[in-house]
Amino acid sequence: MTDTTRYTAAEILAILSARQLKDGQVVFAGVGTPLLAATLAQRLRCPGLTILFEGGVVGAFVEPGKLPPSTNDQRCTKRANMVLGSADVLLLLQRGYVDIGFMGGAQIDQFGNLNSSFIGDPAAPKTRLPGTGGGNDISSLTNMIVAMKHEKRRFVEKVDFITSPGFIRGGTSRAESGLPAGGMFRVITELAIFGFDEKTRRMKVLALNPGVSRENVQDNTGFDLVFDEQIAITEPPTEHELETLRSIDPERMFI
Amino acid sequence: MTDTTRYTAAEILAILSARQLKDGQVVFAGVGTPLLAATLAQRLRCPGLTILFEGGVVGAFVEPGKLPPSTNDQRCTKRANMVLGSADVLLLLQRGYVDIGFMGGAQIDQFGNLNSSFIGDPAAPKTRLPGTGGGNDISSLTNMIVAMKHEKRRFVEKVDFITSPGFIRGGTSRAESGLPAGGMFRVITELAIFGFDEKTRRMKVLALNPGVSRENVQDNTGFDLVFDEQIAITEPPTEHELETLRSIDPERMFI
Amino acid sequence: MLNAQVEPYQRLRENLSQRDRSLREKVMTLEEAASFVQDGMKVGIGGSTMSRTPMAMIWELVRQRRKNLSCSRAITSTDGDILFGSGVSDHIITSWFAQGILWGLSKVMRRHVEQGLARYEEWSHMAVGMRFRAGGMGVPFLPIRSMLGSDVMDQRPEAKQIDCPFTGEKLLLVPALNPDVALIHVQRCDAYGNAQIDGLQFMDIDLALAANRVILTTERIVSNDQIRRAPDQTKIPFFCVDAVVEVPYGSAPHECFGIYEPMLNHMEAYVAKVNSDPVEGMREYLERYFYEPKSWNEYLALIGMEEVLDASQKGRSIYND
Amino acid sequence: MLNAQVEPYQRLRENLSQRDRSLREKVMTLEEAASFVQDGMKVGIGGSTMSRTPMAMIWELVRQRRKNLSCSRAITSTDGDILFGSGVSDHIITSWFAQGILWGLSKVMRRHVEQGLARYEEWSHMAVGMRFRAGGMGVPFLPIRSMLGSDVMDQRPEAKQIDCPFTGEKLLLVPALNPDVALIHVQRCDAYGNAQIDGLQFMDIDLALAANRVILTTERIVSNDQIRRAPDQTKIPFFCVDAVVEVPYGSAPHECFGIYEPMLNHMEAYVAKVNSDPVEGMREYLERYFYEPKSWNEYLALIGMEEVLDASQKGRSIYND
Repeated sequence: MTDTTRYTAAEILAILSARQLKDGQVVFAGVGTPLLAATLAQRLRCPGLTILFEGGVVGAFVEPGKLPPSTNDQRCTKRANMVLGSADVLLLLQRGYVDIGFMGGAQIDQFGNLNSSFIGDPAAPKTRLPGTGGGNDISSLTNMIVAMKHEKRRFVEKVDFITSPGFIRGGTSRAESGLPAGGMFRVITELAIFGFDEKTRRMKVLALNPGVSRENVQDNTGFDLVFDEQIAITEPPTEHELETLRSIDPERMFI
Repeated sequence: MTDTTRYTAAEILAILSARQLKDGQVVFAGVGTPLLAATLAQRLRCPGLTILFEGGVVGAFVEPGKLPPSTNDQRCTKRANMVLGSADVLLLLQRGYVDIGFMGGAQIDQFGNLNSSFIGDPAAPKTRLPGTGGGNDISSLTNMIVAMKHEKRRFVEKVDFITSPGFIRGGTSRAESGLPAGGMFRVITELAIFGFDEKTRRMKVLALNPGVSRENVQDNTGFDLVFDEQIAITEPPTEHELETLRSIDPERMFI
Repeated sequence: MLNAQVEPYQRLRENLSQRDRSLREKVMTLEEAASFVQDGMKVGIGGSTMSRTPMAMIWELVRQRRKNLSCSRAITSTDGDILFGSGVSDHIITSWFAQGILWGLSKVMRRHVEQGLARYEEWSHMAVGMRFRAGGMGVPFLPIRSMLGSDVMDQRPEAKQIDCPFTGEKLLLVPALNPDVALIHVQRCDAYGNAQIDGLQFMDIDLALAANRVILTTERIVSNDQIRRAPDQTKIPFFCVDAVVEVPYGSAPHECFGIYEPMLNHMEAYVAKVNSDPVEGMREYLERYFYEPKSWNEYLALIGMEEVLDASQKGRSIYND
Repeated sequence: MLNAQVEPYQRLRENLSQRDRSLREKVMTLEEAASFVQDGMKVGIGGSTMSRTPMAMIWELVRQRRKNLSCSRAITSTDGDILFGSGVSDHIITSWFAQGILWGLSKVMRRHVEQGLARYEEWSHMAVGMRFRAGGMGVPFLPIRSMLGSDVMDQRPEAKQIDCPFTGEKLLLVPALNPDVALIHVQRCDAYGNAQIDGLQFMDIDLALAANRVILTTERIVSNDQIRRAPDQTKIPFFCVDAVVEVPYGSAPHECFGIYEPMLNHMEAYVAKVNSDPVEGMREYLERYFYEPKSWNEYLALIGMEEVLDASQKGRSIYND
């Protein structure tokens, strides 16, 4: 058994997400865990990682201890290569300059569709959520990594509302909807790492986090999971990863 | 008789054109006589005249003796209020921020259509002219003043090619073509000042230049002219106008 | 089926031709500038989230008790709460609406939308931008490749999905948005309204071009000579602008790039207050910070010297390198 | 009827995904950078008329005897003469084509077009801009309200007139233009290609985003630290750029804003030579100024120290206020 008391759920989420990024990539990151994970990756292994924020920032190096409270704050521009209009940075996604979109999620379904707009009927919602922001644009136009908490009510068979499209109804339905590029690539939770089947586009477990069983994951998921033929066990966060992460967010804004 | 030896054709053209502008107007000017005339108006009567150039300039004060050789040279930006992209300054016309477009012309017809593209058949032209530049955009999107030399071969019944639309085939044909805004307002030559009939949209003489007869104008025009009921006689250029004009273009680049 | 929301070109041109676009001074007070905003108008709001929000102008509109404004903004933060909570607006067009990602859901927004008191009309962030851009370009729509296949699109019959006449691909045409008035806060401009914006510009340039009137609030008014010395730094040309109001800290408690960061203690106290009771909390907040102060400076004094100075120190630090 | 000229979105994305967009140094020589331009390619040319023309890169392509390039530019000056006269290009998409308004018609352009040796494809100035902009936005077209009713439109079946689905108005949809390579000259950039442009920017930002490769020539290469100190001054981001070449006076004899004005004595001598005999005059000009010099600096020496210094003095004077 791994000692999972060394880190919090938010910490392993950030660290495993950071591991998904590669040096030299152009990554469009949301605030919170994505920003934190992208910054962590930049400090640890990927000095040439280019981070874009939807406020209008290309190639930022956010300062440890000075994390921005949103992607539209001046802190996002620290040592950036370029600052431009917010519609213009989103158009870079549409043109195809971005390798990875990296977001958090409130509710996700088996095809990787995300809901951040409505719980219940949109016409008379039980809860009106904040909405898409750039989420719809990012997930429509590039390959996605989503980092989110693993709860049964968040992992549902069908989201109440598709705010940010994954593979829509699976199969080729995404391309047929007018979205030929991009799609859901990875979902990272504190329990496991998920990919999507090439054909059916259903979510499948690629790797279990240290100390987590298949049953743990299935019990916390609102639909039947597919498990990859060879399930990997993820390496636990190293001391170096944890220390670096905590130095980036010493006030524990997001961890 | 007025002593017309005091000034050249180019000089009276610039001076009469300048008189058409009003203080506070936003004027999109081409290089050559229009730039010269707009600058002259600014110095004489219209300190609040805002001159736009298609290179991407808003509100320039071109320096006397430093006239730009094109609307895309840095001299156009002298003491400007704003420098922006060249497509963006043209979009200001489309949005409607511009009062007057002010251009030169190579060939014009009775409906104020301008040709600067082809002499002869476009498929096998006798002469390939330089083309529209922003001329088509300006004349499509705002009210036009055109300053040009008065020659029979330049004032034709029907231009070989409509580069910059005036009233197309007259009547309501301009609006029906998809151009509901703007249209030809004045044509200034060294012989006369022309407007356009409200209904037929045919060119008509509003005023004769000093020392010029109706016959002079008709003889130099390739179609039957309409004369306004009350033809005015234009005041000759004053010494002050001539001196100021010559001080703006001391090297006689355009006069 | 034609769409009544998009201004026909002739009306757009007619409205613009009636504006005085001449080079003239237009410095005035918040009170005077507010006269450009009438009940029921479409109002575009500059900045995004907690950045360069035209808060002083919103503050003035609340004090003057405007009603039924239809507001639009890239991303909406506590400014949206205030607009709904004060009754100034009952319709907000935006892409994201909460107080800030640090604080979860806005109880004020939830109450108004879930109880049907007001509408939150959701578009993707890029779609909002392209709607302003179309408006600023003088065209009725722009094509985009997002929103397709999502329920966000299904909720927006105002947009039209087409098959591209060039490639046969599916595209979404988003309609131009031309607000009656835009409220924009900038770091500096001259008395004519030539504005410079430092750092993040968001959608403010498109918004300024799209709107039929623009009220600029500015941290300071500089000379026209200073503007003319670096004309490639002008982001909004004077002829788009109808009012210039000098209001130092005009975005407080939000941020203004390079001058102050958000005043987070005030924000946190605000959020705690209104989210614990979106009716009474909001009433008390508006009373204390919006209706009671005699002036904007008195409002700043209520936020507090220490917080304003701390935010300023952090704001300037972006240039400390 | 679909239009083969517009890149299908999947091909556009596929081409872009194959480019190395990572943060890496890409400084090279003119000779090396020229390898990105292959015979028959679509080449976008930055600047406009006599301003910020990427002349050094054109000079190199002439020396390497490229063929059948399809070139596009906002407004075309003597660069167009050279491209036609050298045989490098047989097709130019632009809005205006002569040597300059001071000199009347270009005999070189006339000879090539009137004798059917090359094509001059005419669009309105704004249309050229919107074609690059559509390309840079990743959409197949943009709508405009000019060209309608004119013979310029009639000559361009590549564009499509439609009735607006929102307003019923007539509009022209101009197709996206995505050059294979763009040649752009700037005042300064870093080794990664983050570029700053002073003064007139023309259509260079849209062009850089639209093209599938960008070759930047620059008056000087500055540090990435300097770029990062004022990121809102970056006009072209590094990941659009594939080659960075430092070439002082890289637009000569044309102008580079704030650094040098056009070298008008050289221009006038050029115009007199080629317009008196567009075949033999052009042959002699190319031989002397393009083929014979061993380097770009030797070409500048032929233009002459006095003229280069005079142009520099005038160029800098824009900042003398």
